Amino acid sequence: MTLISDKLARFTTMLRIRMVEEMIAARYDEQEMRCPVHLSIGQEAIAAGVCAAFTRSDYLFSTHRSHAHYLAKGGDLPGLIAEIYGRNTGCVRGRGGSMHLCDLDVGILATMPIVGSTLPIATGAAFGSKLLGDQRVTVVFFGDGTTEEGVFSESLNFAALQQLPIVFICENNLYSVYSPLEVRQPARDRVALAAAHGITAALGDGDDVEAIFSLTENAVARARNGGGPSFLEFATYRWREHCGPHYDNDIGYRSEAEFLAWQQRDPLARTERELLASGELCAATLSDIKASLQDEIETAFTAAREAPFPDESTLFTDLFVPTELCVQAA
Amino acid sequence: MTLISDKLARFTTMLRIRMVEEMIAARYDEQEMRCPVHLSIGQEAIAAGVCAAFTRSDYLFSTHRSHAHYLAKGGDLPGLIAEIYGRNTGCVRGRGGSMHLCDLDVGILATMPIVGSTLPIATGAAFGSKLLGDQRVTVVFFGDGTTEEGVFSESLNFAALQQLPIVFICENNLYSVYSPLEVRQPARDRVALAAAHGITAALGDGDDVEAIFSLTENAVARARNGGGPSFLEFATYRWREHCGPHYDNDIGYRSEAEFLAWQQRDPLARTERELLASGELCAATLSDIKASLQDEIETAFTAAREAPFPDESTLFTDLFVPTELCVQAA
Amino acid sequence: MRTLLYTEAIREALDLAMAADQRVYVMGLGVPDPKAIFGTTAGLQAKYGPQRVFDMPVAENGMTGVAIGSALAGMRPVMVHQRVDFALLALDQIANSAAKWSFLFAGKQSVPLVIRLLIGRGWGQGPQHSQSLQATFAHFPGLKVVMPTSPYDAKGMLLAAIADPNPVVFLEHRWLHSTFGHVPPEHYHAPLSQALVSRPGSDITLVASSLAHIEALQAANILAQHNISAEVLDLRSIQPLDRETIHASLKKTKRLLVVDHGWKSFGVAGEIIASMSEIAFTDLISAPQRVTAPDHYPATTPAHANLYYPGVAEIVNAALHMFKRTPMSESDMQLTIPLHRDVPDKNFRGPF
Amino acid sequence: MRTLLYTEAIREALDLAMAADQRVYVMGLGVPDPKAIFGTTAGLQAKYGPQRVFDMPVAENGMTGVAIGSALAGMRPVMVHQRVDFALLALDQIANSAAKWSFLFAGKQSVPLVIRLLIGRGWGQGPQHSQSLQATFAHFPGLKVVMPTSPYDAKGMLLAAIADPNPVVFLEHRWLHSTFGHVPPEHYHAPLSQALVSRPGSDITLVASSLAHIEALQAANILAQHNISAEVLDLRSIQPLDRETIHASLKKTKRLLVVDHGWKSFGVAGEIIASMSEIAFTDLISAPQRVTAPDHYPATTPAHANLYYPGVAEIVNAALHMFKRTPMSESDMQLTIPLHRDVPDKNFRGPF
Ligand SMILES: Cc1ncc(C[n+]2csc(CCOP(=O)(O)OP(=O)(O)O)c2C)c(N)n1
Ligand SMILES: Cc1ncc(C[n+]2csc(CCOP(=O)(O)OP(=O)(O)O)c2C)c(N)n1
Ligand SMILES: [Mg+2]
Ligand SMILES: [Mg+2]
Repeated sequence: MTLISDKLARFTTMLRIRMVEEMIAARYDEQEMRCPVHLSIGQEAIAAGVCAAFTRSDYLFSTHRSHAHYLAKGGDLPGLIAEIYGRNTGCVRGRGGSMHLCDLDVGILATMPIVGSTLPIATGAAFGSKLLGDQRVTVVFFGDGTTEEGVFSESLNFAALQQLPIVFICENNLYSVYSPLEVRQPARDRVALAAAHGITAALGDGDDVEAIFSLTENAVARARNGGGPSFLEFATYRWREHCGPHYDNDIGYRSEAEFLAWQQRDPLARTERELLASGELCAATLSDIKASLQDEIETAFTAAREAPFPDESTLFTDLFVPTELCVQAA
Repeated sequence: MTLISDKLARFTTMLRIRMVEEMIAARYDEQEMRCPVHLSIGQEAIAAGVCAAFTRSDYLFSTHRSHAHYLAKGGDLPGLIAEIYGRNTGCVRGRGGSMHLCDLDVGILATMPIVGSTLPIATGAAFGSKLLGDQRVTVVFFGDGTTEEGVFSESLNFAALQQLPIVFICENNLYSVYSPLEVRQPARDRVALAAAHGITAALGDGDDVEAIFSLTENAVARARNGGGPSFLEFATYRWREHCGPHYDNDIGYRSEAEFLAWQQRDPLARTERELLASGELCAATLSDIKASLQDEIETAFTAAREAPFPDESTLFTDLFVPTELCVQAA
Repeated sequence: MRTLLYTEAIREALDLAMAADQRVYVMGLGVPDPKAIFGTTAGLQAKYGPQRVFDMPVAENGMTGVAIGSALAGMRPVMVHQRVDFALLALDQIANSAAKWSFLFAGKQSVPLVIRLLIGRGWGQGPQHSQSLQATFAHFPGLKVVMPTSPYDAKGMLLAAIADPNPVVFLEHRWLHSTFGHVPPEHYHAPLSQALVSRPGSDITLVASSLAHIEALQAANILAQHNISAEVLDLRSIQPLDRETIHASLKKTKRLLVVDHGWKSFGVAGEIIASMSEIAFTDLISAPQRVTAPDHYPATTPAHANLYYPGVAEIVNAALHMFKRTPMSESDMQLTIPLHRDVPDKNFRGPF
Repeated sequence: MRTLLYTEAIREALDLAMAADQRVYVMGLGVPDPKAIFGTTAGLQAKYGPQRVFDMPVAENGMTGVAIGSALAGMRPVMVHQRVDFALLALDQIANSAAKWSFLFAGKQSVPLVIRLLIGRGWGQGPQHSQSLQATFAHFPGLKVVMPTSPYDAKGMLLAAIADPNPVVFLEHRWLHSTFGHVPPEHYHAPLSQALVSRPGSDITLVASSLAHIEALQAANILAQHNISAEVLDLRSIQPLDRETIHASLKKTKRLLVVDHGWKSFGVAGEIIASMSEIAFTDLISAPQRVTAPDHYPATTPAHANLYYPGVAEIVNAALHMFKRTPMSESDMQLTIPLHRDVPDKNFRGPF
């Protein structure tokens, strides 16, 4: 019973991410979301499967491509959409746009677009948790390209040295922008690389939300019990262009055939099929779910578009936190 | 016959390094060598064994601890000593002191004290050789601590990706300054780490100059034939303090017992014993060799001490190379 | 007169440099991809092959070291980062290695390396994708730092930078990419060390570079309507700083206003004011002033762009203030000054 | 009056901060080793345990990220690098992450992080171990950058920095480590934003910080013998820059001479001169001047130290020049000014 509803919950998370990002894509050309957006359409299973294994108070960090992680961890939807619209009601009041999200209520500390930068920061948050004994586990999402940055190794080394409660999630979508893996890395195995750092590491199917969840659940349990860090890599594929709302298989860096083969494996459709086949979900419920999500999403977009821009007077604040005040998560 | 004389040559290289560095140690407290010195006493077999596998035109890079590498590769002795004395006759005219050596005649491009900084530069020199097809192989020496820097991974990744003609030599002397390995790295295996980057990797005994030589010879042959990079780690021990001429087992970061156990394994004494036992060397020849080295070394020190300091007018030059002129190795 | 886009000028420089010198190669994230660094590397891989025009791992510090090492071995690398912000990851290799190499090795070796760095702005680039870090690089002795404004200089200075035996940081503002101007087809060098008097004048000297220089020229037009004759200097090179040309102008105009898009404090504008206050104090008849970005970051929201970035109006008003004139009225401004928003004006095909 | 060495003052601040606040920890290469960062961390690991006082891997950028992350999670990290030069490896995390965090996240989070950076000099430190990079850090909005001169301020400012919710770059000159002065035993804060008038005077204002401030005080003594009354300001904080205190002094003295050991161009001295030229132009009666390191690197040879580093003589002569007096003769200098060499004078037990 719990299992069934958990699986349905994960499906709904994926569906919600897909629908939110499709709405962003649909409206992006209106030029009212005036910031770069990096969509995770096609990659939703990883966000949904991974985040289901964490609790609300656990910490999450991510990159430029983070809407899915933010939503899966429970981040506030209106706050996300308003942020992309640059409004005062955005989760960071229009400061950061799509690439700098946070929602402290659910442990989302930061997403940042400098490739690799959140890896050591996430490691440090896990280190803080260890020092404080607060029982939190940290998750950090990043792409295949990110494993080329020196801080990737530096972070793994320290996480292993200190046996930190952290789970590194690598979403290998085969590309860094338009550059395929083979012009950036030798035919090496990133799982072996993480393992060589002394970290428990595994490779998973990025289209199978249940497998992702159970691999992550193990990693989280180990971390929570002092068993140290894990590294999980999931094979996946980004359907849309690197940055922006469109498809771009025509521009020449990847083939339509490659795209179509991956689209066949659509993690969302796959789970939907499974749920319908097993009877855990019926067509009517599905359309109810979709309708209510559609409602929620439209409300968020409407609210964002109606929300005020930040007032002039607030835009030059917060460079420093007042000395008396220090907002820390703990 | 060639084998015998090669082995003797490698012994002589070790002996020469030992005697030069002991002279530096003996005279350092006179306060005329006014720059930090990092001695390789105890680690000579690695420099001697490795460099014997390279030719004069191959490139060498090293770190703050590089006298041994400089000498083993054929670097000019008077130029080294004068450089440490800050004289105009130094190999870089007093600009760099002990930590910034070069001798372009024998392929020693640079030694640098920023930990890790020469790793990617050496990788780049090997890349240049590949692009130019100049048949050179590059060797880069570094310590165990250096493998913690992000550029270590970045360099290995690119070297493996491009199958570059480079040999990475890690001298694991168990410490970075006074910090033991176990406070800096998990109980990981750096050889596995390099292998996980797709690099041929092996661990060797840093006290056995012949084993070091043959491991390196294989690596150099592979690199020269387009077989790509290698990583070799050698277990070794620094006898003196991290920086400076003295012993420091009393200050508390390592035990006298540990030091004595390693000193027992003295690579120089070991080779001397072997050579004497096999008859490749007799006591008389040995003392001749020592005497002539002593002579050479004293001459270099005397010359350095008598050499002029750089003239005022030359010290503010060379910030830029004149636009018409560009000195490149090729 | 042949005109090219700024991006085409850059591309032509790379093409000519690679054709002329086998040692030149171009590397950077996205260099051979379909977008070709906003077109500046388009077609080069097809022409010169993947050995000389190639992508790289996402590893800025390491790959800068690789570029340096290959330069020592005889190559002439041109490295490019899509944003200057990413170069902070490589500052160790840029400032500790490349900048110091020639001095440290007594001129026996040098590092002929060009690093193209693109400055972003607007459309939600935010604090990590829109920094103007010219002062950061210029402070380190041993680096040449240039910021060409015109397509002519972009081509000529890039060719000069590639021919130069020293490390050159070459800063391109993204908003200049879509400007166009006269660019002769042949191989030529523009100097890496000289400011240009881009508009002669007699009452005040405006010193600026890159996008700010275009705004300074627009400001000069408006000042002319107020009967103020502004001499405009296109700095072109930040390091070395052409103090002579600035001083010569001040002898005539006696007033100095510097425009720079970097942060105010410890920036390029400050250095120019400081140098002139030292050496031209008696020439000046009023306090030198600067118009810069504030000591703050721009939010991604478009609501911030107009407030954060200084523009033509701020330059005009700063100048008027130096003549004790009243600032332009809001309505005057609306009429004469294109409102700069978070993207360059669609009609803006520059350079003027 | 209780006197302590500068290093002891630092150590006492760390000790008091750790005793007062469980969240404070100290990390850096060598922190718990026998040399204990020149004594500044001596005994702390024994007292507070290896969880709060510890060594780290040689990985400056990553470990700065770790410090930032732990700060977000509730800790108060104090990080230390034995040379400021190594921090260039970490500039991405310092400038792109820590400096921008509070603004980016709308003040909902901040990064209470102190980074102690030691400035080296002499005994063959060479170009990669002796940089004075205060301007590099100060240019990035969002960082506080301080350079205490006296042991009193070293302790009080370090305690204030640790209590501050923002990232603070704390620069210690190695040559100050062996100076001593009055340091009260209790827990106190010295401000992170205010310059100090360390010697009142009426004819010229000397502004300096850290080791340069001590030289400025010595220069003031000598200037007094020439009947020039110099007011000396100990800057203490570079960012924020206390322009008010400097301006107030200039209103009285009307002459400005800035001393800084960083490179001349795009440096701290330039910013001070620029700010004052902008806001105090009419107060000044002669061209403001600066005495700085040249735009060059020091060789390791001791033959370079006397030539490279500016010192008391250069300050005195620059001031005399501003009064159109003849410079001191070589022999006068020999008599009055301790020759600074490549190590601090053995008898120099400071602070004066
Ligand atoms: C330090 C740095 N270098 C380069 C970039 C430009 N950039 C933005 S996203 C990206 C791709 C990273 O690829 P990957 O980690 O695989 O993530 P993906 O976009 O595929 O999800 C790059 C290179 C950057 N933001 N930061
Ligand atoms: C980037 C950087 N960080 C720190 C230092 C200080 N440092 C100088 S030598 C050294 C030890 C490096 O250890 P290892 O690589 O094992 O070499 P070893 O001294 O043992 O030969 C350190 C940390 C430095 N020079 N550069
Ligand atoms: Mg990817
Ligand atoms: Mg070591």
